[in-house]
Amino acid sequence: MKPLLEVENLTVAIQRQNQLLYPAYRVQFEVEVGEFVGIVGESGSGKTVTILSLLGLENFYPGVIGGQVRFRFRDGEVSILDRLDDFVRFQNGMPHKNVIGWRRSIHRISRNLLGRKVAIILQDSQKTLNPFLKIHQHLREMILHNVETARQPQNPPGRPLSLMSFVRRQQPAFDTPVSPVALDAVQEEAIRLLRRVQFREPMRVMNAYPHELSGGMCQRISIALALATRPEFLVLDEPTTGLDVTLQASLTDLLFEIRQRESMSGIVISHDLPFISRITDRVVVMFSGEIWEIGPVKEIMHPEFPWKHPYTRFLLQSATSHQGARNGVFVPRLEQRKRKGCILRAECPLYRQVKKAAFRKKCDTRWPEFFQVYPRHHIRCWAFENEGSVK
Amino acid sequence: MIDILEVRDLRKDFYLKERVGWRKRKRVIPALRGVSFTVRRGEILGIVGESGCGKTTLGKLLVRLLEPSSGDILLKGRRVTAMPQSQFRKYRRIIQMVFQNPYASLNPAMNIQKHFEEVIALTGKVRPQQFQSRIYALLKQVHLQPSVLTQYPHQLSGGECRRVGLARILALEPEILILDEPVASLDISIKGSIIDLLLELQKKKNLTYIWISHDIEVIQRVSHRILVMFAGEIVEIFTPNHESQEHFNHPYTRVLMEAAAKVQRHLGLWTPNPERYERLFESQLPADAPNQCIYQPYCDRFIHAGSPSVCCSVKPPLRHVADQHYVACHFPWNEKARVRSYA
Amino acid sequence: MRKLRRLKYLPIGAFLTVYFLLILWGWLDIFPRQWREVPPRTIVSQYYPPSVAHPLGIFFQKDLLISFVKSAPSSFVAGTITLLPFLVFGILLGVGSSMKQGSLQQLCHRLIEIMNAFPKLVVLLIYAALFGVNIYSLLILFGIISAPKLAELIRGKILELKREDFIDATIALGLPIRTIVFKHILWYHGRNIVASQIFYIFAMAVLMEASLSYLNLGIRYGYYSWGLMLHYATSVGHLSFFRWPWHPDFNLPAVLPSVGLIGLTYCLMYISRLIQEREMQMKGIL
Amino acid sequence: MRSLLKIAVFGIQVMALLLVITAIEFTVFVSSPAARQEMGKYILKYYPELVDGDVVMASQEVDTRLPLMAYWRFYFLWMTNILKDWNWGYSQFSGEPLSHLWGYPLRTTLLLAVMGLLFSTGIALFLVFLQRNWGESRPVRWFLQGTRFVSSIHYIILAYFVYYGLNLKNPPLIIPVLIIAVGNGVLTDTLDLISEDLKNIFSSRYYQGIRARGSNVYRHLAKPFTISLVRIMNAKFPMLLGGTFIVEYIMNIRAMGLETIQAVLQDDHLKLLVITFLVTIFILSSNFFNRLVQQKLDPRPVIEI
Repeated sequence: MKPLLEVENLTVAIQRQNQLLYPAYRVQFEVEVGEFVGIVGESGSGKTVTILSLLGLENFYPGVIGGQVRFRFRDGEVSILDRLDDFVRFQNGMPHKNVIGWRRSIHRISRNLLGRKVAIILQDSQKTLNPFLKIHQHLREMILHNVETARQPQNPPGRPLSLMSFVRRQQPAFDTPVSPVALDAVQEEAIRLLRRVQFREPMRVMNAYPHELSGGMCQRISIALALATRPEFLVLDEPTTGLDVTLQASLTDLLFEIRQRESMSGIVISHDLPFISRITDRVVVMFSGEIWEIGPVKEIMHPEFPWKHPYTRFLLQSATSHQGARNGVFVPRLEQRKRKGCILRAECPLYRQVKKAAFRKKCDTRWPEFFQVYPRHHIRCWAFENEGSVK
Repeated sequence: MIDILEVRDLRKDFYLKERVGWRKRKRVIPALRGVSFTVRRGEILGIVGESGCGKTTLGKLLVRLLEPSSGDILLKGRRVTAMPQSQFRKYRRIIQMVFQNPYASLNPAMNIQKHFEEVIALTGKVRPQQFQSRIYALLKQVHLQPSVLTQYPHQLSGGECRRVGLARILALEPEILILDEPVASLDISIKGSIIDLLLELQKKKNLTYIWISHDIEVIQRVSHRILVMFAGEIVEIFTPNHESQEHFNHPYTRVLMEAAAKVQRHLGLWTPNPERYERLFESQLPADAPNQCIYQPYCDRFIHAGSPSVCCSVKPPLRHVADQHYVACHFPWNEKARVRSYA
Repeated sequence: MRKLRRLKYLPIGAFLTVYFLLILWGWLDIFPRQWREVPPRTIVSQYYPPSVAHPLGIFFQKDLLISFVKSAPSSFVAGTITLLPFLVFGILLGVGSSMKQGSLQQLCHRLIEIMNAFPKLVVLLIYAALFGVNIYSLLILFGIISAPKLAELIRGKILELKREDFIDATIALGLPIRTIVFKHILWYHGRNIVASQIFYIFAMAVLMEASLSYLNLGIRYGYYSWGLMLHYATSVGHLSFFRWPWHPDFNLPAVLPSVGLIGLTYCLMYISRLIQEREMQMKGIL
Repeated sequence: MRSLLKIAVFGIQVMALLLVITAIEFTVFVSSPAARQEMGKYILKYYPELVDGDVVMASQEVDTRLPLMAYWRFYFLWMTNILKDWNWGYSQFSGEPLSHLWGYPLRTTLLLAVMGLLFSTGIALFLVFLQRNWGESRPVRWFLQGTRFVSSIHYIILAYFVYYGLNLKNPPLIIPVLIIAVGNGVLTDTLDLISEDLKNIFSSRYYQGIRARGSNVYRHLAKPFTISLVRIMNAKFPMLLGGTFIVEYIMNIRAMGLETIQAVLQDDHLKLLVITFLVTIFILSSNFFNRLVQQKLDPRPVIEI
């Protein structure tokens, strides 16, 4: 069976004072059907940028400058970045992007996906709900989205640009007159959704503005909004960051339960390793915009598992015992990709231990490749070149 | 040990301006509802609680960034709440605050050198010729290279910014430091070293720390006494004991510690218990509850003890149950403590 | 490419240089005698096209070039007079209205609101009607009543920075309030705002002086102003802009001051916007 | 019944506010010696019963410096006359009744100012739309630069060029409206303010949330955008009102502007007073409208420390 999401060579750049920095560089991974993939990394490692920019939600220049992203849903395939080459051209190694055209193009594609087939739960939900609308207005809109997507045929995503496109791309407003029966159905559905995320008194919540609710309640409401359209793909962007411990516990419970009951695939972005280890099947480890290790969660998160990238080892140590600092510090940074060799070698404990000249030379001169150390477990490090035979 | 800081019945209210139709309404939001405690010289007092329980407000009140609605703060036995700001500036040397975001606590348009010069000139003890040597001495204390001096805050990493902020405060030679989530916004890789540095400084200079955090694991490891807050009130003060888990008695402290252990300890293990925490988030807090236990609407123990009417009619005082152990509950979990509280 | 980028600012620089040369010329008051000598017995409102003796012609018994050159310093003086009350009142009101809750803060805030609400020209007209016409006092009043714009910007900046931790940190360190406000906030974060507002108000003052002169409210004997020139140019019917410049009926008396006013104000506004954009860029980086 | 009572209370409040403001304005007027003299003449001419008998009639000339009480009595009489039979007094210069200011002049000025406001907002919205959707193409950029240049021209010059250049005898009202909407940097200012507000909205977290949920952006941003639009329009209104005065004078439109400047030149202080009142009323009502919109649309509370 083919994977549901395929990301190939996704490169995201940001321009700062005439130099290019790469929050994500040639990121490549895939998500199988029914699988949750966790992306771990410290802040500044490019995990959020990767996901948001492939759905057209980033707001910096130049943003995505290369790559391929393909979703395979039940009723068809959607390629997101296939028209990217029309908008990006390279001149003396610097990309020039027609941002306005690109924005228009990707919005047209992502509008049919976001909130319908792909649901995103952003961090700090209290601020991502519209402060001018009540909760029931939010819910109603998402529920009617569901009805629309069921009724209407999809726009073909790669439609050519036209001057009048802004007239045609108007969606029917979500408060187009609905018959009283249907309205009742909407309300019932809203109540069902709120009960689904364990609200005891849904009616009280429905008539509140977001600022009248606490952070935990808003987080659960945004989960309800995400579930309203029955998405096939769920993105969780740091769902537990900045919440209290009791809230984290309850939220982990909820997500765990949803994960078990609904048939969804998804991505979970977090720097909270215990949380990731509970909710995902596979883990991607990112550092300074690069993927260093991909593997099943049981292998990566197991402290005794022998094949482990040095950075992953460091991350695990510092997450569980605060001892990581003494073994050498990996400082998160944005890279320009101009140096030769592995960018981690200055901090890498393996590099420092091994004095063999051949091994060091490879690290100094050549960019490390992925090596398979176990079935479906890849590590980007020269130290695992020979362990690759284990299969 | 001597009490260096004493807080007596401190209260702080915020006001929320709302509009209902045509009328404007002012709603009182109590952030602190009468808090009293003492801090001894040279100890680390940890303050834990959830967001919105008034930890940060308490910290800001102690350095008088906010003015209390009522109550007193006694710094070295002297009342500082009544005096005007201009007079209090002398006392600011003694009590200093470290803010949560390391970047936001430095002026982004000033380089590090200027930050230091300004503070050293403020002390008035150092002649301008000796500024540079003083700055180098300060940087050495926090293990930083002098090369940071020419840089701007946005060019530094989070850990470096935090160290610069600490060195800047140390120039004033304070006696009490209020640490408002000092490691919460740092990456996990730097956290450990900053905690080490803070502990090292505390030992070397015999500083007093008031360590505000929601990271219970760190607080338990670091502090001598822990003060648990809920909705602007102190519910328990206890000494952490690493051998046994049964040294805290308030039902809320139990919930907090359990959740912390559950969330943070193990990788991979999880037993869902969705009904457990629901009560905490559904109910609305009463705006002012003078004759009621503030935790009663959420309390397990209340149901467990057969819904006694005392909880709804009498506010539990902060009782001394053991050495350095105070609980504000009518029915604490530990039977022995309960017997003592009634004796 | 870099050369081209530099050339972008060339017209602005050139115009400002010409303007300052004109000011110098006007102040030194060096004109050939034949320019000053207007033939007697001319009809007052008659426009005489350029001739050898008078390079731009005669209008209202004055050499057009002389009145054009002498108007430059008066516009400069108008800008300078407005600047001082504007800065003083703007900064005081801005700092006062962003202080802690209190009667002074309330007073400053109300004052800003009230001053913002009234049309500036109407206030100036009424002042002129009540207390007599004097262009200097009118311009000083103009500086005062346009101060709320600066005050609001400063207020916004202070309120925005007040929420930042570094201001709290400086207060907690024990720095005096005046150092925090004037050094940390106004000097390090507000200087671009003040600079751009200085250029803006300069342009506005030049325009206001021209408008008042145009409405016949700045007029005194021997006073030169581009607005006044424009006012006189209205009185001649047969002149028109829509002729070739060498035609005797070309309306040079109206075109000259217009070019001066448009060019000067556009240059000043452009510089003001440039500073604002730099501020935005700085914000993006920091 | 209760709502009626509320409306009545509100009406009384507005009247009281107006009375206070007009009293302050009257005091300002009376504080000027020239105005006192002129107004004294007026009072002696039209309301001789207000002045006590002991006013000295020195020679043929009337001593017009009346005691302050007489002015205050005049003020209250004048106010009651307005409320009773809509008598706003008479022009000191020509003796015509001032209530005619409420007719054509006021209508024209208001029309000019409000239409100018709407036009400038409309054009600015169109330009923002252009900038956001086709801002990369060169002709659009040039067009925007050109608009900026035209907009930086002051009212006097723009109106002068249009009026005398096109040689219009009776210009249709659309031309002054356009001049008011564009000139003196009004258009550029509105454009900048709108695009700044839009930038704030687009960089906010809730906009990101709306996009992430794939919602209808137009629907969601209607409220915040209306709020900022009304705020901008309210802030620009005084400037436009001042602009109409100049444009009317230049284009010779018989409205408030021309009346005002004539009154200034003719020392017609009562007329000036009436005009000041009218301007005050409009600005108050525009502010009131602004506040109403803010109250109705913005549910967010304000925290006060």
